[in-house]
Amino acid sequence: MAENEKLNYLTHPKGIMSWLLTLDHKRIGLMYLFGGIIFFFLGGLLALGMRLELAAPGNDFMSNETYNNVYTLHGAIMIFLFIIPAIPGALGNMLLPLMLGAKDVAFPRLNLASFYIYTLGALFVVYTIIAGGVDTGWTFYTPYSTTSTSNVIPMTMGIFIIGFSSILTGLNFIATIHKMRIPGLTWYKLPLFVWALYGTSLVQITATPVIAITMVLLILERLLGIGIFDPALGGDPVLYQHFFWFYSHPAVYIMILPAFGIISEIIPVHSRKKIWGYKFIAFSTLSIAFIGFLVWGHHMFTSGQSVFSQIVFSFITYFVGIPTGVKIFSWILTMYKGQVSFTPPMLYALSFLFLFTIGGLTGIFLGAVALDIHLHDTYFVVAHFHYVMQGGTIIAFLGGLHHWWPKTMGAMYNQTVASICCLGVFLGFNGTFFPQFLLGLRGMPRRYATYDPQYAELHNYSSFWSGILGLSIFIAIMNLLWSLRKSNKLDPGTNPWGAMTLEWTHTSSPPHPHNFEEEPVLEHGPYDYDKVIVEPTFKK
Amino acid sequence: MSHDNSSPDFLQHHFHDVDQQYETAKLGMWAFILTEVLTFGGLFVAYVVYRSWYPEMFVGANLLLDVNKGLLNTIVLITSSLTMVLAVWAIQQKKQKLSLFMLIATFLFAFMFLGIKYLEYSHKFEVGQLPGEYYSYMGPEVAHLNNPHIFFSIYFIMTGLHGLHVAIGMGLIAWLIYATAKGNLHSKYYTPMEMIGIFWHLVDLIWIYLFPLFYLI
Amino acid sequence: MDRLTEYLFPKQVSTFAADIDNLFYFIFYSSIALFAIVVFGMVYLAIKYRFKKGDEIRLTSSKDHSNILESLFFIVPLILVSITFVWGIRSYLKMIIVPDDAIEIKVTGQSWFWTFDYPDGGTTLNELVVPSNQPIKIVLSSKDVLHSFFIPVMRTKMDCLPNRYNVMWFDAQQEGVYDIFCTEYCGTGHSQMGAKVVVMKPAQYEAWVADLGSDDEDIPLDELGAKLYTKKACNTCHTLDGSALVGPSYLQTSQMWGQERVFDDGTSAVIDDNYIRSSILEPQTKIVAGYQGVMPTYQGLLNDRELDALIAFLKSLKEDSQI
Amino acid sequence: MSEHHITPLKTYLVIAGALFCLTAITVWVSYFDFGSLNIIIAMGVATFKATLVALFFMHLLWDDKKNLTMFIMSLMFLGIFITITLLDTGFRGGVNPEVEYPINKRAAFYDSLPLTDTHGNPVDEHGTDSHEGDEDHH
Repeated sequence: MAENEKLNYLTHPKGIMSWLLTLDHKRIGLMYLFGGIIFFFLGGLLALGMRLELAAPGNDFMSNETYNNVYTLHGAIMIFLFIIPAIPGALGNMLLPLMLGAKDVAFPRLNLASFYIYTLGALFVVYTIIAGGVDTGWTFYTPYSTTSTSNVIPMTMGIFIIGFSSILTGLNFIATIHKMRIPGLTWYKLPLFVWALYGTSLVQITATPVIAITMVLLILERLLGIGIFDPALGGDPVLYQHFFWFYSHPAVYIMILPAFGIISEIIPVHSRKKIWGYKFIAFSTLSIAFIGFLVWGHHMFTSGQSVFSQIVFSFITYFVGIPTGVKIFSWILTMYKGQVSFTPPMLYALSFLFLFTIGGLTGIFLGAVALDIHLHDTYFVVAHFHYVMQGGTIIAFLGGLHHWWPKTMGAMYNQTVASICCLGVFLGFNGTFFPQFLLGLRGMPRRYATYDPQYAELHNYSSFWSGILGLSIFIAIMNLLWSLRKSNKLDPGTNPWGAMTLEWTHTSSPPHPHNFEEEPVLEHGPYDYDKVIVEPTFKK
Repeated sequence: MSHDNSSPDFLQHHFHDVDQQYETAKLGMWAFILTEVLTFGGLFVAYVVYRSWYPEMFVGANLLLDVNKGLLNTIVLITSSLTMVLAVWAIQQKKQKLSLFMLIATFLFAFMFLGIKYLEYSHKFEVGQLPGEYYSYMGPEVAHLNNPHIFFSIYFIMTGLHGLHVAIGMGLIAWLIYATAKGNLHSKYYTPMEMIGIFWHLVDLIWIYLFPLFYLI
Repeated sequence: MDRLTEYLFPKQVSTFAADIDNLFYFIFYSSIALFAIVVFGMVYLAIKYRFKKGDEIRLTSSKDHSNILESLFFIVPLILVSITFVWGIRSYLKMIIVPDDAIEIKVTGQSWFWTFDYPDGGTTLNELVVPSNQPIKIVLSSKDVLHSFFIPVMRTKMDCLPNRYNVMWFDAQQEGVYDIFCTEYCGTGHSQMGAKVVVMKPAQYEAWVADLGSDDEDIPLDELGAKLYTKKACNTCHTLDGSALVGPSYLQTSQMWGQERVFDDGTSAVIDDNYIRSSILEPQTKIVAGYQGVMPTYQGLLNDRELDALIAFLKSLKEDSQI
Repeated sequence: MSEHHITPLKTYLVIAGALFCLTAITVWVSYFDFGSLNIIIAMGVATFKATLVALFFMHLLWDDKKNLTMFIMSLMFLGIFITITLLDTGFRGGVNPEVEYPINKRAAFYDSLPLTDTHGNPVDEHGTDSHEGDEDHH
């Protein structure tokens, strides 16, 4: 293809105001991406600070107070400002209407409002940092959070506000998926990423209001001493944990379901093969989203909740595992008799399968009540949820970013550098977090600024590899940005991977400001690699 | 309505037709109602749990609330729901003026609701039936009960959040009055009125539960 | 297995530790099998069906389901997790149903030390002494925020809630000194909130209990103070080498003896016996500038002689003193 | 496509009338004590009223069933939240009875609260006039 002189959303219309007041879902998606990446780096730096402190047993790098602030902010920023908004907010916004053949999401103004609400919440978090941080842990367990002298109120206000952003995105996507599809695009012809976003959105609108009201109650507990969560006033701290985890467990699915969606897109495209078990993957998304609401108590196995609930929660927990397991097998079998290319997105997808499987399997250990009592609040849990959140969601996010980067930006990155970074992320990640499973088994508690010398060797090892992990992610993202330089711009063409969904087949890269020059007509399903040949427009 | 092929000015560019726009707005509204129900839901859980822990205290403390004011407010709110639904009905029938009248009536009823609430609250403030640590009322009805401040915490938070919704609803209805008076809303396009109507009925619906939970049982 | 257990886990001291480790191994080996299938399948399929240089892009297979494989993926994990669930619950019930002949010890968590109250009236701080081969019932509570009482060698832990009791138990099979950790985040001193559990032979324990509280009478004051400094967990927050931890170092206070100390409300006072005494008993009234007022009161935890001993110990500190 | 459903005026008036009647019934019933049935009756009436509001005033009866599904879903999740939380809070003492209740059933700040009369004014119970104070509210 020659110089791309077509109208595209990046350059039309021009001017800073046209970005700040844009109603275009693609620009809003990019702004989310920008915000998310900033907080990703901030959270990452905090993580490296923690690893530096933990490289040796004593207080060598920071004091206890500093460490407590750092780990709280690392958790809160990564979860509320990066992982939860990143995939739905950035990739979801960018791609959902394109995949549906729509001109925009259902409520473009609400979409922009949602971004600014996110920004406002982020400002509260930034204020918290400037004002001296907060030291309660991202879980804000009472009564510590009601008595701590740090900035609990601005932080919880920030989370309360970001919650609304999440709700608005969710309801926007639900209305969009129901009502904005082009004629002929029936539910079973939707790309699986759309199904994943649908499940995510349902969880967002159902669970997020509960964290909002929980944060309100926590703030009121601090201001008025309402006595609902504070035991000194007749309240019950375990009830707080129920409220908190009723949101925060489903929130795990807000984080991981979109990642499943991305993997379900990447693997068939780069294997040039029809996806294995389409309906199963689609419905398991919804069933995981639903069962996710019934299992929050497995975060509370040592809290002193009733024995009855321990048993019920442990029982239901296993029902999340089974559909997830079948999903993993489906992704692997998708490669069967395909044509697998080891492109950077595919490498990320394969890393995802490896890491997420470990994350999922270690969840089985934690679901068994008797064993969880030993492992609860140790590094085993830390390693487990990093394998799920980072090994799962962030790896999938990076894979998705590499997969849709040419579509979004109209530029192809250096694939060799990207592949090497993927390897670096994979090795660095395992080096950092695998030792933490061993630490946990040996009884090393989490949230410790200093620790017993018997754990020093493994901690030291973990800290070393965290540097490599951080560096690899940094270079991977720099590599993407480097591709935007005019002098070395590689034109990927409209459809560099030879994909079949509407965002690849019916619009240019980067897309037209109104998405499609004319309304697309559906010619084939999203994964019909057995029926139609689509030539990739980019060859190495 | 879709026989109107030239696209009307209230149709946004990304929709095919008026019906799609209307249905989409409605689905979005119901998704929002779902989040509202769960927001109040958290508080209902707190109510149920504490009621199960302190059954006598709840029965004792609700006697301190003024049933008459609660009943009056229930009647006011149901009436306002009726006037709201009639406002939508009237605009469907092209009765612009009647619709406007009904909206104003709804607004006034909402105002009346908050007025009665104010009287109720100010009495509670006077006698020290306040939420949480600020609670100081130790009258003979409750002096022997454990932790009545929790009842009042939940009472003030739930009715307070409900009152906030009434106030937001009043703002929205005020805007509807303006838009209807200007003629922006008419029998072909009254989506905002219907959506705000749904919101208003939700406010009514929640009160239908709050009234017996706090005043009667 | 034994060497692996030694590598992976702390010692198995309680009666139920081996059972829990075996549950771990059951899940561990099942997981390794499943993981091996996933990784092998993934690598094999990816390499076998890779797109080679010179290959033509072609239509690929339309195979997208296999009833046998899918039911296998469903049934095998279902069987494994069912076993895990039942095993997990059976072992769990053993961990919470306390034997009738258990000795009851009250454990109270407080920022940031543990208090142990024995059935016959004695109290220790940060050192739990129990007889071996005897069920011990632990009744947990907290004075301020949440703590969690974790003994890795016993494979058990439980949260301490303020204003509520929680119960756990164990039966130690091997004498020795083992770690106790706080595993519920509780603020600045969380990582220092450790303690030891000392498991003794029953006869030794009897002697120890009889001795409890009576052994401090005839030691010189400053030596008793030095003992109390660790025993009463002062060392969690106050160092002896001049460096600041949660609270000011004893050495610094000792060096400033007789001088003015400035508090965070702008007032100041001379450091003397009375000041130290009131700082221990009413720590919240005067907070040294630059520190947070987080110290709990020791009212009731120290008698007069013990207070004098701590003061004498503090006064005796020199630059080079070591404990 | 179809015209929007227009409900006859009469329906609205009948529903409003029913709502007023049900309110009256629930208040009247509250003056009798049926023991534990009190809650069930009150909640039953409230649910019936809420159903009328949702189906008629909020038009769910005539709407796209997706909207009704959305509404029912919200109630279902609320039900899950309440039920599962009660599984804990209602059964704490199941195995070890000492964990069932808080150690102090009454918050500490009540110890310093003086008794008051029905207007919230403190009644001095220790002074010489304590008897008068007692008589005041008997």
